[in-house]
Amino acid sequence: MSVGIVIVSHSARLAEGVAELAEQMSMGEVTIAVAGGTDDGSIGTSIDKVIAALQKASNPEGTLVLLDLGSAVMVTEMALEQLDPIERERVIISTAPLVEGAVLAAVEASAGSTLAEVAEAANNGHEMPKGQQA
Amino acid sequence: MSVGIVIVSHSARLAEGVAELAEQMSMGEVTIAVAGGTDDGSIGTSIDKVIAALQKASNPEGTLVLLDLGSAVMVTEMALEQLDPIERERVIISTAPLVEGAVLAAVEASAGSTLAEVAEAANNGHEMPKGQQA
Amino acid sequence: MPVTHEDILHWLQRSAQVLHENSAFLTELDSAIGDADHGINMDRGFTAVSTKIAGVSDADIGALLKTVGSTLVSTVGGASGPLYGTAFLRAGMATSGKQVLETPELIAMFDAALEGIKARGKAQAGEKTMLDAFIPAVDAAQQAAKDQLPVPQLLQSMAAAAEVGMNATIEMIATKGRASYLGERSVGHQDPGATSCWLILQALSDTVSPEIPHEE
Amino acid sequence: MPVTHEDILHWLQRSAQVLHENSAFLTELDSAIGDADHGINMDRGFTAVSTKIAGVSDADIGALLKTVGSTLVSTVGGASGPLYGTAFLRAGMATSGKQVLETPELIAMFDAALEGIKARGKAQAGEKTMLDAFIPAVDAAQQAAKDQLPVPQLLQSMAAAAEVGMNATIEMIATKGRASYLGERSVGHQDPGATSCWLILQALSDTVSPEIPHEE
Ligand SMILES: Nc1ncnc2c1ncn2[C@@H]1O[C@H](COP(=O)(O)OP(=O)(O)O)[C@@H](O)[C@H]1O
Ligand SMILES: Nc1ncnc2c1ncn2[C@@H]1O[C@H](COP(=O)(O)OP(=O)(O)O)[C@@H](O)[C@H]1O
Ligand SMILES: [Mg+2]
Ligand SMILES: [Mg+2]
Ligand SMILES: [Mg+2]
Ligand SMILES: [Mg+2]
Repeated sequence: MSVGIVIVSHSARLAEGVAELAEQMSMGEVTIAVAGGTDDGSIGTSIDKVIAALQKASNPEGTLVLLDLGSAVMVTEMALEQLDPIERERVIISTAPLVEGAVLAAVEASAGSTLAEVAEAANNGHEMPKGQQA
Repeated sequence: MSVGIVIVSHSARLAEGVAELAEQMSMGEVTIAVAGGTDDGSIGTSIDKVIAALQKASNPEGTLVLLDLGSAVMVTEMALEQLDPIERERVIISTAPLVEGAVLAAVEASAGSTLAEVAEAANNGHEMPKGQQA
Repeated sequence: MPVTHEDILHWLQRSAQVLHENSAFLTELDSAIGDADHGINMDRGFTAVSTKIAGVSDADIGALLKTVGSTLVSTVGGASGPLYGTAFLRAGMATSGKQVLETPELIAMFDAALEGIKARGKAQAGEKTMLDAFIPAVDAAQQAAKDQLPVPQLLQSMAAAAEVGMNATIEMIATKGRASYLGERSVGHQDPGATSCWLILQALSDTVSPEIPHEE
Repeated sequence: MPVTHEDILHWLQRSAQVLHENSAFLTELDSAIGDADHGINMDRGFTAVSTKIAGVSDADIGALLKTVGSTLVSTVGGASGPLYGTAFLRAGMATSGKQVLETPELIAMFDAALEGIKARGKAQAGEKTMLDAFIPAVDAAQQAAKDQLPVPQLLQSMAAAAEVGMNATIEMIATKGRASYLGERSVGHQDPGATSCWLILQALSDTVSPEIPHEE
């Protein structure tokens, strides 16, 4: 089993797009669950979607949660409080940039790395070369 | 007129999701054009879509292009080479993280800031507070 | 004259109504420094609350407030969901099993709600958030309790302090939430969350105040 | 025996065929260190090239190669699109107006293509990319020219050098493109772009080599 990934976004399309990009790099070896948009499909977050995504991605190796904006932290934390403590212990909320972090996390997780390693890989998303220095 | 924004992504859904999130913060005051996916709808980039998005977002104040992954730089540069030099001069390819950078760029552009200011605001996306330190 | 379970029900229904009426206004405030949804979010949340509590007959205030909290968390969809949700959940814990709230219970309830918002949002006074209405309101309630004012006056002074605090957000620079993305440009705009906070506290005061007749 | 416009047409059609046949293989290589689409990308690009050049009768090699370049840029959809696209565009510029290519024109064409890939991708030798097949191939062509080998042998030595270079990518750490996301884990896998580069150069050698009969 490899570390699971959860994408929390205010936009359903954004969450799905990030997952499809990350999945290209992990070849189905990593569970990437999404929680995008509100229950009624508008822009925002849904605790029920976050809980469902955490459950879907849950596994003994742990789960890395990536977020689009800072305000998604609160709903994610509330969702975590609803998991049983053993589950909650093995979840890290990433501070990485969403897209770049998700792609690097998917690569790292597919290699069978630990949660700490996957979280660190996601943070390398800040240094992903783009633009002129690529 | 405010600085335009172009979102280049390998995923159409991702590009649209980023635009919808950023548009929430700029209230229609900023043109946010997307170039997501290949011409046949698969995951990848399309020079024609990038050119069309650059043209749509083109304006005298300039345009900031945000990318999902480093490999999108090349297609964006080739698209820029097809614009006439005056247009090309006022485009910056951002090194910012896509989602976080787009949201901050949209906020900055909607305030009527210069291209340099919008590009700088996008780069603050690296420091967007998330996770525990939020 | 304590606050009864019925008062709380009336307050919640009145809040739902007031937030519905002010939905466009709150959204307009949020459009200046946020993403133009605070009115929509609060209206959606309190409409769900209103439906949820319509059939509640059990007189446990704590249980009622916990239901409100979890409903808001589930339905609001914005930052204000976990924040108000936590506030009501904590308020419910602080009033667990209570059928009426005297001044000490009210103070304990507001303290718990305030601590909940602080813990959830990790913000403090002066960051241009709902806390800038709620902190002075809770301070005013404590002062009123010390001065042994009756409950209606205590709630009136809370609402008045919330309003002053809300107006003070206009001059503040946002350093939490979406408005912080605007940096100094957030100055000159009233915080939507502080405004909804005042509306909710004003609704409570109006509900229990004998001077103002209830409409429900 | 120079390379003619017809040879170039045959080469491009053969490349399209070879890339089509090796599409699954290239994609499998890309699945190990990339996003599993290099075969799909190259097949899509060269299928479009094949259609586009089917009706070309004008004998200008430069114009033909430029068409190939812009077609690849428009259709490949991956990093290899701008890279091969630029290579063919630059090759077309270097052979502008030419109807046949003697050794000096071939060398100029390959040099231009190589500079194009370097300029576009800002990579250099040893970064586990198509350059690690193409740089030694161009070196081999230059050596063959210096040794005054005939064109078929020159192209054979290019293809052979590309193959050696392609195999050498297995031990390299990727520092450009998606494979760089894997860091040291990219070691042990053959680079898909170096492989398609070898296939294309082998197709050129096979096309002009008198020993091997054409199928088209
Ligand atoms: N960390 C925080 N602590 C306290 N209040 C906050 C915090 N973040 C945001 N708020 C409040 O939430 C309000 C915005 O709510 P809303 O518009 O519903 O959410 P969102 O910003 O997700 O769209 C702000 O006006 C502010 O009062
Ligand atoms: N900057 C670069 N310079 C040269 N070649 C590169 C560069 N980036 C990627 N490549 C080549 O492109 C190949 C991948 O092509 P492809 O799979 O079609 O694109 P993508 O990575 O966008 O999916 C790699 O195997 C490598 O040879
Ligand atoms: Mg809002
Ligand atoms: Mg919102
Ligand atoms: Mg690929
Ligand atoms: Mg690709």
